[in-house]
Amino acid sequence: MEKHWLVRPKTIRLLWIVMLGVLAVTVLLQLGIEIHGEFHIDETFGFGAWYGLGTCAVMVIGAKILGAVIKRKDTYYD
Amino acid sequence: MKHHLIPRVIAKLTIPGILLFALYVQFHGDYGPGGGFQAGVIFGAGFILYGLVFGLENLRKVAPPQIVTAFIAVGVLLYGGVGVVSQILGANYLDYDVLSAVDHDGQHLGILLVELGVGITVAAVMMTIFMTFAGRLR
Amino acid sequence: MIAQFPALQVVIPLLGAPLCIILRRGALPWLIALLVSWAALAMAATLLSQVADGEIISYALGGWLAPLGIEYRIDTLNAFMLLLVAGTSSAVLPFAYKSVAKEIPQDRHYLFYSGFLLMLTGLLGMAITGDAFNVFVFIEISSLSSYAMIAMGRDRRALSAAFTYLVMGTVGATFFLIGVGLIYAVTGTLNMADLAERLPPLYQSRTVLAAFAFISVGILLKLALFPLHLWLPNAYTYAPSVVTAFLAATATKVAIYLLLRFGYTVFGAEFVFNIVPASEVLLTLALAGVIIASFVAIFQSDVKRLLAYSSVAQIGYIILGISYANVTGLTASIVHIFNHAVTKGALFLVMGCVAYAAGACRLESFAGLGKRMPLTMAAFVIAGLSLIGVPLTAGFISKWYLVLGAMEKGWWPVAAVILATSLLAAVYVWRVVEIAYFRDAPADAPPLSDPPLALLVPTWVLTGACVYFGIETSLSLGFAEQAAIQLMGGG
Amino acid sequence: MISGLPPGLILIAGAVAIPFVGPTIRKGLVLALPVLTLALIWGTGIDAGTVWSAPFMGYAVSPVRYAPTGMLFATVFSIMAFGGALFALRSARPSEMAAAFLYAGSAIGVVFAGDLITLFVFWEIMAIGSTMVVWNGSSDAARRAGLRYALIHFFGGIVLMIGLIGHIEATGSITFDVMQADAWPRWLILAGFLINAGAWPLSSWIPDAYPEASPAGMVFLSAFTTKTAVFVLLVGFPGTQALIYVGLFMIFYGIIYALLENDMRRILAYSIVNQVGFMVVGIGIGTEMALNGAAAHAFAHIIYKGLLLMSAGSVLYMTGKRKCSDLGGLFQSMPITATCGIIGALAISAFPLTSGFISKSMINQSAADQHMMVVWLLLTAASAGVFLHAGIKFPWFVFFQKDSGLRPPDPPWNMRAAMIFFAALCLLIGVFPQPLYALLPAPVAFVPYTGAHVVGQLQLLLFSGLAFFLLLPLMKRTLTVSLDVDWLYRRAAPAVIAWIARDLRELSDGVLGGTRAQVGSIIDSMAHYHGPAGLLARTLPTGRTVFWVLVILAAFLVFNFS
Repeated sequence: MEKHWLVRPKTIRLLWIVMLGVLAVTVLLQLGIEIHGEFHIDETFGFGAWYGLGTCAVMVIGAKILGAVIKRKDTYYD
Repeated sequence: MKHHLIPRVIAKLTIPGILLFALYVQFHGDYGPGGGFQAGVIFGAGFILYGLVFGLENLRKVAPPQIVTAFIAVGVLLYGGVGVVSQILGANYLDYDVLSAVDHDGQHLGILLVELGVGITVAAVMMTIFMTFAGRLR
Repeated sequence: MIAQFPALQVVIPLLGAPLCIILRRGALPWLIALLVSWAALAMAATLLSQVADGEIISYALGGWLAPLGIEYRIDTLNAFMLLLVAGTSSAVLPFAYKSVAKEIPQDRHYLFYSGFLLMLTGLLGMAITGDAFNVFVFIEISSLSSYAMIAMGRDRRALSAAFTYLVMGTVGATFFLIGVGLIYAVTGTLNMADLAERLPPLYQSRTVLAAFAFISVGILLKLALFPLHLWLPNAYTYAPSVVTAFLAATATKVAIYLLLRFGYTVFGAEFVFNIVPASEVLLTLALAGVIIASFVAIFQSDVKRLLAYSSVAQIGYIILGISYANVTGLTASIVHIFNHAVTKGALFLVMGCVAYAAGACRLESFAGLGKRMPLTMAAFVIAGLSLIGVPLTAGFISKWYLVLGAMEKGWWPVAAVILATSLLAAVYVWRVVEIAYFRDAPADAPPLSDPPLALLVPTWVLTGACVYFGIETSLSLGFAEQAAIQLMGGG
Repeated sequence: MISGLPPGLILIAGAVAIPFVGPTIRKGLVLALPVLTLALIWGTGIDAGTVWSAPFMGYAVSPVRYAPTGMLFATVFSIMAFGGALFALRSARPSEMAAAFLYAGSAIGVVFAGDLITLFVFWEIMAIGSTMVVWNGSSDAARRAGLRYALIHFFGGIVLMIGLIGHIEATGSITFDVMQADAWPRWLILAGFLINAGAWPLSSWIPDAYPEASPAGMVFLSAFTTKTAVFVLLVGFPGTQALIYVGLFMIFYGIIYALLENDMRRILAYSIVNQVGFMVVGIGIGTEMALNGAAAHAFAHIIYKGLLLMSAGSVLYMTGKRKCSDLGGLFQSMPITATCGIIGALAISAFPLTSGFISKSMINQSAADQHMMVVWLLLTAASAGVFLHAGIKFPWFVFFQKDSGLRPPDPPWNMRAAMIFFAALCLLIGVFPQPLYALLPAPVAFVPYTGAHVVGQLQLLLFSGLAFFLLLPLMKRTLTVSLDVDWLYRRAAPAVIAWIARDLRELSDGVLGGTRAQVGSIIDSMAHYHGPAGLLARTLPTGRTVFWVLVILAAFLVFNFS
């Protein structure tokens, strides 16, 4: 059986390229649009981008560390 | 007790007296010492004596248990009924004054009937108790 | 005619009892009992409507005026109790016809109904009379007949249950009598209203203190306050279904009425709560009773017994309200007397239905009943919710007022206990529901279905009442409040 | 006349009727009643105010009070009841449908309650209804989780009731209005509300009980309990500062636990806590815009969370599997389910052109307006986190990731229709927010679609997505559960009691047994005292009673004479 077109490696590579392109566009768009934040930090260039990437990394890694402590086999309560 | 002639004769002689005395205590109760309760006990004692001497079987023939239990009820009904009659006549429960035109007579009549009710019930209860206990033994 | 109702209220059941013995054929005794009870209910309702505006009816028996003669004295509380007792008997008697036919041999039916009416007479008499000694007479009438009624249960253990009850009941009644004798010795009167006037100057008298101790312990035994409740579980478990329903709804409740009457009217709130440590004693026993009996109920394996222990706990709630010694607490107690009577009446009728169909009320015999006896179990669930105190049921109203009363005193730990123990109630009700709805009947179980309408209708009438009195509270709460104010006002 | 009817009663009456009617009528009924409710609400209109009062327990209760916030919640509850009923049309048993309608009806009852007593009455009925919905998951696990759920809600009810009675006793008023959390009755009321909102530490009932319900059951469960809690907080405690911190904790608690979770419906359950956290923060900020935002977010959330759970429910219904580690690649055979699930996921992540975008932005903006920088930063981080745990994680692991080999078709027509209906609503609200703004309690001067806002949000979300795929190796699904506060009452408390009980018993029993044996031993020792043959329940000789009689008599006498 042939793989669904969406999961073929070729498509996936294309998707990565498109995605990185879109990411670049969203950041570059900020050159044309002036952002008026309430605080200084949110007026930095590409705030959403670096803040989103950074906090997500923190959350995932934090969850990973916490998980090491609180994860149990899923039959724990049975 | 079939062979004990003397108790049988004496019982036969005294039982009418006991019953008569019971009636005296009953009806004289509102003038002298006595009343329904005592009379009932004495009346019942007469029957119990009969039962002791002549046996439970004979007592049951003379005083069938069903009728005796019914008399318990009849006595209570008489007692309560007098009260209800006085209510029907417009007075409070057990207020005898209204039972006759003259207050005094009303009191007399009322007490007589109520005591009769008490007497009947007590006598019947005594007999029932005796028959129940005597019957248990067999 | 209506003026004679106070006497007729007691006399008609009293005369009905012998009538049952004379007319003992077939269904006649049942019919007599039913008609008598309905008549009593009608009279109680009339009396309640007469005292609704705070008036007090006094009726002198035999025309002898108080304090010489025996007085029947009816205020809101009396009338409310009369309505409760007559109402419950009127609701359970229709149920009795089929249930008694199944549980008691045919040749004893007339005795059963006669005894039932005597029990009714005694309870009505206790609730109506204004004479302390007369109370004792009615206690004996009701107790003796209830011993006999309990002994009629199918199970042989009913005999020993009745005997235990007899011994303990007699101890209670005797204590009561000793107390009445003591106050008679110092006051020379037995009329309650008269006593209320003569006792205050004697408050420091040791005789009066001793009298109070004897009377209250005697009554506490009759009302089955923990730890004096030991007669109750067996008596309720082994008595015939109808008797259990009737006794559970009324007997202990009338005893509680006596406690209120003697506490507030005869001795007076001032004496009971300021001179004697009644509040502390009652509070301690009530809390212990509520907690321990609820726990015990959780672990019962017979549902009738489970409900009996729950009754002990519920009596604890009622006494708790009394121990607050404020109007709200008293209202809570009185309204819970009523609401619990309705609720437990319904639950024990459900037990009657189960016993009729399945023969036993053991927990395991409830397996699969949710599907096999849907209407019966639905009634159990609704009445059970009322027992827990879920909103829109009668039990909620009582719980609310109990907590409100505790808050007024600033006793919020007590409020927390009340609510926490309703979680325990949820657990023991849940145990039954779980087995009925979530466990399938064993494969070899005989087919079962809902009992005939003659049983279902009375059950659902009381179940409906659990909901009705949870929504329309003017009857229960209105009268309870009025009675509480009358009591506190020294009425 | 009919307009005076408490609107919730329509659904409750339906709940009573449902078990007694045939299947055809039932289907018509469950679809018609929510519409009827909606018609009644809007036919009566907001001007009706307090429609009537009645005496109850000596208070004048007003069971029907029309107010803007109530109308908003009742509207979305009716829509939800309709969508849920449509989704459940064929799969739900009559008892489940009845329970769900009782639940939905009482939730609507709460939002129209004009006084605290009516509120409490419906509050408790809601607890019963929802418990019944959980039980209709009809597995043993559902039964046990349902009992835990019921006990927690009864406990919450107790806390609330003590608080209410204390409040009523102190103020003499039963009106349900803005309260200040300044004395313990009000603190208790707040606590009672928060328990239903799923606030930590009593939050674990959500992931514990909800996923045990049936596929359709959880759709209903996700909507009402927590959102009525949001409603009462909104009306009762706006601007209570403590709520900001409670809400923030809920947000991150939800994200972290959802990230660790393997069961797709438990992921969504944690995400309920997370989303309610946003609303609670909004209520805590308490400005007009923040409250508007909280209300709007509740509205939007009910719909997209319903949609997500319908999508998850369809997967469960068609495959019987609920663990991410068992699923994957389903987009190929369930395109409609996958598409709708993705729309729901985008909405929950507040992607532009979806409903979440317009509602969550209001809360964030209000934090900025109040110059709460830390709060704003945390909320922004949380928005990224939502995209991480719900926006990508859920669809990715269920519909894509590895190919599980499962090829189930899309679910039956009614489920598809319900999903499409809700997906359309998510998009409609996102594109045309004006009708939703019109429903909000206060006038709205907020414009969501500014270039700067859209760009900022896109940056945030897309780079979160990047982070997700970059860190994917760290998020490998494992067959695990995560310990939570419920460990305390599911494990620790029984073990401690068992440990004490064991010490009380003979040393020979001291050998460490399995937990089951330990729990058994508590029950044994309890039963030892309380059981049928126990000390406290045994049929004691009459002598024992006489002993107690004497003790009590002596107590009276001794106290009297001393």
